[in-house]
Amino acid sequence: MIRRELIKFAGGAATGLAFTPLPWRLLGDSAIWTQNWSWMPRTPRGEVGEKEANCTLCPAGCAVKVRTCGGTPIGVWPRGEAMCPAGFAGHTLPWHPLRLRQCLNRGRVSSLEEALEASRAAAEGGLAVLDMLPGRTASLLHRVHLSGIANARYIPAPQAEGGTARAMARLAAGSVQLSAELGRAKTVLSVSTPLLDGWAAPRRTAANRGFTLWQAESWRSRTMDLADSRLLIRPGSETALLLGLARQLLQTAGVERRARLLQGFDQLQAAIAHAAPAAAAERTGLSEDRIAALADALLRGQPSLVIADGDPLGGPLPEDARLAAAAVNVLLGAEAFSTRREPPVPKPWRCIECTRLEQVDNHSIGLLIIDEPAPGLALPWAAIAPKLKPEGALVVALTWNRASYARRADWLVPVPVYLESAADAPPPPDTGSWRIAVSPAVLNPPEGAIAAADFVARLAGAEPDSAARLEERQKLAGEEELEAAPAPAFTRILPAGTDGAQLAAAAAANLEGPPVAAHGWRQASVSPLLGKLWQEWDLRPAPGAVTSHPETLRGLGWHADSGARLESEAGQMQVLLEADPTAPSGIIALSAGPAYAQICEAAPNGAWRLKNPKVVRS
Amino acid sequence: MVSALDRAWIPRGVVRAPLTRFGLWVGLWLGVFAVGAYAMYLCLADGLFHTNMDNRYVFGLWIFLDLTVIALGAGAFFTGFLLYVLRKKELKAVINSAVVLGLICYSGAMVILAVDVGQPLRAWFTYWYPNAHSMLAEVTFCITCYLLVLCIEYVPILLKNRRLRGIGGYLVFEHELHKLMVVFALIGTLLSFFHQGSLGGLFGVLRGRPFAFREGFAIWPSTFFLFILSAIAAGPSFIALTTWLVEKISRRRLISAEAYDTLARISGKMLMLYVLMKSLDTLFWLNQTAPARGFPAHRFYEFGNFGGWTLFIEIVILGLLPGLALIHAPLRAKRPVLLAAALAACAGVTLNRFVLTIQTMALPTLPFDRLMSYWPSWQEFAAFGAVVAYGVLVYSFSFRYLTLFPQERELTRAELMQRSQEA
Amino acid sequence: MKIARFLSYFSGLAISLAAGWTVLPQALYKEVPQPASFSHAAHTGEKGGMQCTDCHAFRTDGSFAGVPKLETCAGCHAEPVGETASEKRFVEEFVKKEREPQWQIYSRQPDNAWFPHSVHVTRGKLACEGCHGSHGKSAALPAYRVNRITGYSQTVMAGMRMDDCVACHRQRGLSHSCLDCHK
Amino acid sequence: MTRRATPGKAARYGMIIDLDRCNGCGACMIACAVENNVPPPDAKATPRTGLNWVRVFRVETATRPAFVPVMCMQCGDETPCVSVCPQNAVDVDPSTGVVGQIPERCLGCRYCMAACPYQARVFNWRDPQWPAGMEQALNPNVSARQRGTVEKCNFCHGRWHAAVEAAANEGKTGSVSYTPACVEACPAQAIEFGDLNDAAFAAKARAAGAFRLLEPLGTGPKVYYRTGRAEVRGAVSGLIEEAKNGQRS
Repeated sequence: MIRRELIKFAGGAATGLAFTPLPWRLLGDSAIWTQNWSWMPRTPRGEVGEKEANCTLCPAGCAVKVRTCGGTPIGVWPRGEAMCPAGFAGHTLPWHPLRLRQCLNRGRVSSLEEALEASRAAAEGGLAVLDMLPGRTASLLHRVHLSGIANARYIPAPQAEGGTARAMARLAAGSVQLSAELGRAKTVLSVSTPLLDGWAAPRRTAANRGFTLWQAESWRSRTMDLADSRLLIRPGSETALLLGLARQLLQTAGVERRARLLQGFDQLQAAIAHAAPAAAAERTGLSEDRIAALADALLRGQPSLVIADGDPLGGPLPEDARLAAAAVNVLLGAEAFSTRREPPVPKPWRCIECTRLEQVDNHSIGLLIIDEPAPGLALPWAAIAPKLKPEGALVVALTWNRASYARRADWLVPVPVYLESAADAPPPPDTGSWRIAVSPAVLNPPEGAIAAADFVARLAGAEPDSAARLEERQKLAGEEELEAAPAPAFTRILPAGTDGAQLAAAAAANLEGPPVAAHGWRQASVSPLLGKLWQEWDLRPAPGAVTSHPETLRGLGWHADSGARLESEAGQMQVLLEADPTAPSGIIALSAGPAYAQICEAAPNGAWRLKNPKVVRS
Repeated sequence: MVSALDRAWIPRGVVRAPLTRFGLWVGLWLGVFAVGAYAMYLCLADGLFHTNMDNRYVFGLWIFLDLTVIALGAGAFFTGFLLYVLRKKELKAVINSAVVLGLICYSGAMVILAVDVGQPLRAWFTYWYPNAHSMLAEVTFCITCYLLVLCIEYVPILLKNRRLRGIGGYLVFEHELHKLMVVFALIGTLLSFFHQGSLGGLFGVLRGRPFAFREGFAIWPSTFFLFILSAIAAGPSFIALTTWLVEKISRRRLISAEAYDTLARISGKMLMLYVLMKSLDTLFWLNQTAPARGFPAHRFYEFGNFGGWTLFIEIVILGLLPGLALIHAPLRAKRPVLLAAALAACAGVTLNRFVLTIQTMALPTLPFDRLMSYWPSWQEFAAFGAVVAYGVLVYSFSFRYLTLFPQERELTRAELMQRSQEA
Repeated sequence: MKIARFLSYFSGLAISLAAGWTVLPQALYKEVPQPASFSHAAHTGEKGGMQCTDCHAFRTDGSFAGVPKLETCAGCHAEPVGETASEKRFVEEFVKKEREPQWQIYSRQPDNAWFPHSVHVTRGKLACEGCHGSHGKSAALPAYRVNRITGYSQTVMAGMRMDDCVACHRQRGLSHSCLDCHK
Repeated sequence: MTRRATPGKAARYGMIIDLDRCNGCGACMIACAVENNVPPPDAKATPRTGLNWVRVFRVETATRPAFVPVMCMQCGDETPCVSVCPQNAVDVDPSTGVVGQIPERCLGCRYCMAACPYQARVFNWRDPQWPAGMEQALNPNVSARQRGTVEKCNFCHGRWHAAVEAAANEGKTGSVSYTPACVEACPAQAIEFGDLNDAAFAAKARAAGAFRLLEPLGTGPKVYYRTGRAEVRGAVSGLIEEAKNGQRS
């Protein structure tokens, strides 16, 4: 009986509720709630402003404007010029998930003072600063401050960029700095260099680039896709191609006459003697006619130039390939090269000389300071490690992130990143005309971050004043009159370093191990947003992707579409194996990323290589 | 106590399985339901990434099964129509069962839909801000209304229960309601017609998808009418199949051979009509509609597994053959033939729904795009399992405690008498 | 049919109707205190003589700055101007300590709504009171009540909803599409 | 680059994309994501579940590959997605011609995605998430979308709003002009944005070598493509005749 009454009561209550606003309000409010979930981010509110800046994430130093809301950057947009995809996500770098925000001593949270103290103690064993992005004002300041410390060295990272120009400078008498000016070239041969994808400033390589591009490479890179003529060569045959090309060029009357004026012509000729057309064709996999056509195009489309720098993350090309490219440039007259004028240095700054990494004695560094200001810079650890003292050497990484040197360095010290402090970009590789591309400080750096130059200054007992010094230099640059850079008289250049026998041997050398074409997009690690290009779409290869022809993968016993570990003698990295029927067979294209630098070694000829690589399924 | 209660609710004159066995049966399906409920929770609380659907396969397993289930549930309205409007008395034997099946299919489909959309809390927007041009709005309205009709149709079956009819007033109410059944059957038929059609129209109107797009009559593409036809063709077959299945599981005879024959005959006739119309439509589409929109017919059938065989199987093997078997009286008199043909008819409708949902999603429209495959995640299977389990449970309880097959009592009595005579 | 048989039914009906119309809608909201007390009336009107835009200013780019920051208040109230205790407290607690008061904003619109003040005020010449009512004449800040489910203030939920925008736009023949106001 | 539209006088915004200029760098995709607060990919995101309002397809041809940016085509005739939405979450703005997708109204049924032949619509399969702190860098002119809703390109309507607001501030009742993010971002200047009611721009869109994607479908896209390469037109346009010509060349 009671149960029945209760049911009636409940029935009445339910009927009543339907005639009150409550159920309808609940229905409406719950729907509005789905539009206002507490875990959804709120967009910022505040005044929207704009600041002029330059992107300092790479040497291109593109002119940008930074949009801000309430003082926080909310976007970077081009200021008249072109920008690369990474530039548009550059303002998110301060919040990168891998961003280093505290001093870490072997994983333990520590303080800047402690890091300085430990560094001072270790500096007595011989101090060296390894600059991963040379050419900035901060790089100059390192040299200024190091001049106050005994037995200190400044080591610029041997960059992939400018490799050909540097090889030419080495051929040249004196210490002239050279620069390949894409803007002046009509025909360009790029040998295994990502010429249109990160090598030069985006504004030069976009549409209407103004030159005809021949791309010689062993896999279908993005530059290869965009090139006017594509030369798919066998891996490691760059030197053979260039020497074969030189031989073709020499058969042309005018060229030979010019070449005969060269001192050291005999050596070059000796090298070329081994590069018979048939041999070059066989090594490269191209037909003799194709090489002849290339030579013809380079001669007809003057000014023409050859770039053989290699990939910034896959490593430079071997020294002999760079020298051979330099020789070809000389034969072509090198009209698109100009002497490079470095941005000015205030007179009172006393800088110590640069020491090349290969000039550093083994076991001679007691304290190594690595300055890694921007994402995507890489140098094989195997090239650095032998230089350290076997015992008691201390490695301090002044770095933006907790990934790249975290396993190697004893101390990780956070530095301000792009837009967190005034900084400048190093001079770009593709032009001899210079400018100082400065980005101002828009955001505050995290508590405990210190500019790398200021860290070294404090080590030297000097005032940390990098911001003021940059301003000083900027002011000086504004006052300097720019002079037209004269084209050097290359016909008088002596190819002193050209050892014909060595070149010939390199051209004929056998390859070791599976042919790995390592490549990388340096800007890939600027922001997780860039994952849209490879994770949420397949426009670019994902970092760590190994792409190969299905047959080739099968031949190696590797299984496509599976995660795996790539192991070498130096270490291991996670890779994803992908089969691509359009890929050239016999090649393994590895989208390297900075992780690659941790597992490869620097060969005596300067190229990076994997020693005994293995793929292990994970 | 429990078993006494159980006995008190079981209709008079029928035999039901022991309570323990029924309990085991219910427990089994409750288990299936629980797993599916967890999967549904994941999708609702966490997001639809738990499914394997993606920006290409925006509709996955669920929509395909929704469409199938609703097509098969069409037996409910069509039987009601035949019984109450066209006065086919022999169908009284299955009408209650058909109503319960319909209720299960439609309510299950609604539940699945609620999980399948990204923002179920906003589902009522469709009623408040409807887009009159949208087939989906039409579907939503018709299905909700029809579900309401099915609930009303279910009430008399429920109230006829031995315990409930004891309560004063309920019997009167039931009686009054029953008199109105003709009206509800008509309303139900109308609503069903529209939403079956709109479900077909759902894909037929996709003018951006030449594989699905059909021209038609007024605002309705031809698939609108084909869906109605195929649903009413498969509906009676499905009722025959389920009744047979219930007979096997419960080990009882539930309906007479006549009833089977009627169901099969109707199904067969409708199927033949459907096959004819479908063939004409297909020919027109392949030769006229699709090429006019820049898609020559062969382009649809040059992708991997989706060859022309789907078309052949759908129309000939699972349409024409069972149709012929079902309209031929001597053939359908053989129970295995009848059942096989009914099964084939249901499978044909299922394949048709598959082609229209999954294959439409799979075929690329952009000339530089490629075919992609899709396999549902366990959550999708489990969620569907939950709906099946829910259906089995509702049906099991209805079968045990309500009178779903009015002929059962008679058939049982005859069987008992026969057995006692034999003894 | 005796009424008594349905007594429990009707009592249930009456109770839920009463509760549903009075208590429960109120229970949907919770009150959040403002960080400090403030009298618009003391600033505007004859006594204060200030205009709305003196504090609720437009920025140079035309965007509306909304509730003023502490520096605007501190411009006049670096030291107490009057003698009220609440002003004194405000100066001590916020101005002196340079602590930005976290005002609850009655008319804050959802993130997905785009309401440009410049279009409505600068170009449309609408008066502040048209939407904000007599808020500018209030002697004390009314209670800030926030909907427990939606998270929006009662002011927005009661008179500044989409329907209210749409009604006004329709009246003026200005509505085009959703994207007019949604961002 | 940017054409003018007069409020009161309806505009029909459109784009012309030069496929011979596009170098497939992806700047438009990133700039779009930054402008429109599209979250970075989740750890498990794939090209099939990803959120991209514009996607650059790499299309193999008989010669070298072409890159084809595909965004919402803002279809003008018989817009396929508008008529299917059950609750009016999609509409065409008569004053701009932009097809609007309102996530707040969206039920997440994805019917519009099935209807779109260009696959320009994407679904929020999960809650959007930004790395800690990065939400400070969101664009204030565009709100973030919840999971379970559909989103797509709307020709950067946040920028249109900003332009309208700025114009109102200056007391202008005349014209507003704006540039979508991808147009501003493209380093090759491959994308041109303008008003198709403007005779000069419309003529450009109809010039020789210009075409629209899947034109026979009759959806009336307002995004035009152009290329001087027959093989690209053959591989991209979806026109049978063009495809044959492309193979011949």
